[in-house]
Amino acid sequence: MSALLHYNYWIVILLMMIGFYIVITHANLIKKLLGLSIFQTSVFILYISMGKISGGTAPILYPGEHVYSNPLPHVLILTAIVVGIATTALGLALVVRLREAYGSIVEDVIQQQEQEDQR
Amino acid sequence: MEMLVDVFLLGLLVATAVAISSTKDLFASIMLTGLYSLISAAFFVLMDAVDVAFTEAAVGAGISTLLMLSCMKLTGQYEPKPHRHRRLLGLVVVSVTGVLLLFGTLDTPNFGDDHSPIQDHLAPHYLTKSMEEIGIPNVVTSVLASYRGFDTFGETVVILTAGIGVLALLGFSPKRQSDDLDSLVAPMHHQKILRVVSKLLIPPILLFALYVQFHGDFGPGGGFQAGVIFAAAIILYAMIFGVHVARQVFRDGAIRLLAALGVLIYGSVGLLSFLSGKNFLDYSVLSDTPQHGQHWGIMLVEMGVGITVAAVMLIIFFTFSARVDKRERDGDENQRQ
Amino acid sequence: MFIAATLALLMTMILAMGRAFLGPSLYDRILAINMFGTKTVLLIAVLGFLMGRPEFLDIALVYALINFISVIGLLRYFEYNQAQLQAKLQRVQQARDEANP
Amino acid sequence: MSGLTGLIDLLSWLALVAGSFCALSGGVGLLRFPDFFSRMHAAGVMDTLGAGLILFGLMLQSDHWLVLVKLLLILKLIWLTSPTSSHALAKAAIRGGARPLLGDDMPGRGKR
Repeated sequence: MSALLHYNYWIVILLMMIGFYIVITHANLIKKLLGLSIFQTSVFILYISMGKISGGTAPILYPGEHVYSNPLPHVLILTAIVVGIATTALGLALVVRLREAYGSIVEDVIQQQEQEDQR
Repeated sequence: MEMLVDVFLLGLLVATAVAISSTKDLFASIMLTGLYSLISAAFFVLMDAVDVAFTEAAVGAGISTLLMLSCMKLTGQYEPKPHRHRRLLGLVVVSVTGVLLLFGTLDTPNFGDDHSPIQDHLAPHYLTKSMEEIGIPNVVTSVLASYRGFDTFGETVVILTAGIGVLALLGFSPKRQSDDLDSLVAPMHHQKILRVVSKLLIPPILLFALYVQFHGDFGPGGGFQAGVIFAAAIILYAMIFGVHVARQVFRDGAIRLLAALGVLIYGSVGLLSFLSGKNFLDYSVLSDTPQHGQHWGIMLVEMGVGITVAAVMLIIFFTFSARVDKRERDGDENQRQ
Repeated sequence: MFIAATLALLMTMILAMGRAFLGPSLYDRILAINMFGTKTVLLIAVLGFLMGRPEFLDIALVYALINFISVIGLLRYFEYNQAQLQAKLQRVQQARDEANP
Repeated sequence: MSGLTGLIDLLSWLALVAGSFCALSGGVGLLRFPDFFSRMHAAGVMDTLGAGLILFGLMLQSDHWLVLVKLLLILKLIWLTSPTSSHALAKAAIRGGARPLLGDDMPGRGKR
C-alpha cells in the first residue's frame, strides 16, 4: 500500500512528459495542441489529487459529521478547464490562419517558407 | 476499493496518452483525446471533485472534440512521423525532465493525507464557515462565486477575450451572400431518425442546462457548466439542421452582445457593492441580511458567467463552422503551393 | 455487489479501449468510443452508490448527453467528406461532358 | 417488512450481476468479432440491455425519489441515444463503403 502513496503523482509526471514529448517532437500544429491538452490535464490531475483526503467526500455539505475533500483546488481547476477550452479554440484559430497563409500546418514547412520569404 | 479504481483509471489514462502520441491519423488521435477526457472526468468523480468532473464532461468530451475536428477539416487529416533524430532528442529531454520531477515527488505529502500543507490553510475556514457566512451547501460554488469572486471575474473576462480573439482571427466574412447560405445543404439533414431524436432531445437538454444553472448552490453545477451545456444543445441543433438555420435564431450580433452582457452583469454586481460602501464583489449589501445578499450576489454572478460562457462557445463554434462551410463552397483556393 | 459491477464495467472499458486502439477502420473506433461513453455513464452512476452519495447522478446525465453529441459530431465529419466526394465527382463529370459533348 | 426489503435487495443484486455480465459480453464481442457490423451488433444490443439492467438494479437501491427520477432520465436517455447513434453510425459506414462480411468471405477458424 505504501508504494501507492505517491502513485498519483508519478502518473501525473508520466502524463506530463507524454504531453511534453508530443509538443517537442511532433511538427504538426494540431498534434502539438493535443499534446498541450494532455499536459494541461496532467496539471488538473495533480491539483485534484492533492485536494483529496482519504475517506473524504465531495465538498457539498450535508447533515452529519463528515470529512470533506479540499474545495479550493476544485474551484481553481473548474475555471481552468473552461478557460483551457477557450484558449485552445484561440490556438486552433491561429492554426487555421497559418494554414491559409502558408498552405501547411507543419512547423518545419512554415519555417522554411518564412526563411525563403526573407531572402 | 477506491484505490483500485484509481490505479485502474490512471493506467487507462496513460495508455490513451501513449496511443494519442503514436497514431499518425489526426482523426483517431482527436477521438482518443475525447476518450482521454472521459476517463479523466471519471477520475475526478472518484477524487470527490464532482464540479470539476461536471465541467470536464461537458467541455472536454463534447465541445473540444468538435472544435478540433472542424480545425482538422480545414487543415488536413494525416501527419508525417517525426524524424528519428528528433524523436531521440525529444526522448532524452523528456526523460531527464521526468526524472528530475520524479525526484521532486519524494518530498510531496502522501496521497490522501489530511494534514498536508494544502489542507491546513483556508480550506478548513471555507468548509466550516461557508454555511453561516454564505448559507449554501455547495462549498465549491460559494468559494467560486463569493470568496474568490474576483478570481472568477478574471476568468470570465479571459473567456470573453478568447472569443474576441477567435472572431478577430476568423470572424470576418468577405462577401456575405444570404441566398447562397440558404442553398447550402445541412450536412445531416437527410438522416430522418437523427432529426426526430434530436428534436426530442434538445428541449430537455436546454431545461437541464437551466436546472444546472440554478441548482449550482445545492449540488454540482453552476454557470460554467450550464453555459457549456446550453451551448452544446444549440450546437447539436446546428449540426443536424444546418448551421445557417441555427444562426438565424442566434444572430451573430445578438450572441456577441450576450457575451459582453454576461461580463457586464458580473462587473456591475461588483460595482454595486462597491458603490454601497463595501469591497468590490462583497455581496452582503445587496439585501437586508448579509446571507440573503450573498444568495442574490451568487445567483446574479453565476448568471453572468453562464451567459458569457454559452455565448462565447456559440461564437467559437459558429465561426469555425462558417469557415468550414465557406471552404466547402469555394474550395481550397487560398492554398499556396 | 456494487464492487462487482464496478469491476465488470472497468473490464468492459478496457475491452472497448482495445478496440478503439486497434481500429482498424474509423467506424470501429467511433463504435468503441460510443460504448466507452455508455460504460462511463454507468460507472459514474455505480461509483456514486459505492461512495454513498448517489445525488451526483447529474454528472452521469451530462455524460449521456455529451456522448451523443460528440458521436454525432464525429459522424458529421464523414458526411462532409461524402458531400465533398460527390461534388468532386460532379465536377469531373461536368468536365468530361464539356470535353466531348 | 424485512422480507420485502430482502426480496428487493435480491432482485437488485440479480439485476446488477446480469447487467455486468451483459456489459462484459458486449465488450468481448466488440473486441473479438470479425467485422464492423457484427461488432456493432454486439456493442449495440448488449450495451442497451446491460445499461438497462444495471440502472434497474441501482433504481431498486435508491432511497430518494430524486435519485430514482434521475436514474429513470439516464435510462431514457441511453435508450434513446444509443440506438440512434448506432443507426447513424451504421448508415455512415454503409455510405462510406463498408460492407458486412457474408457467407464465403468469413475468415476460417483459427485465422482470427
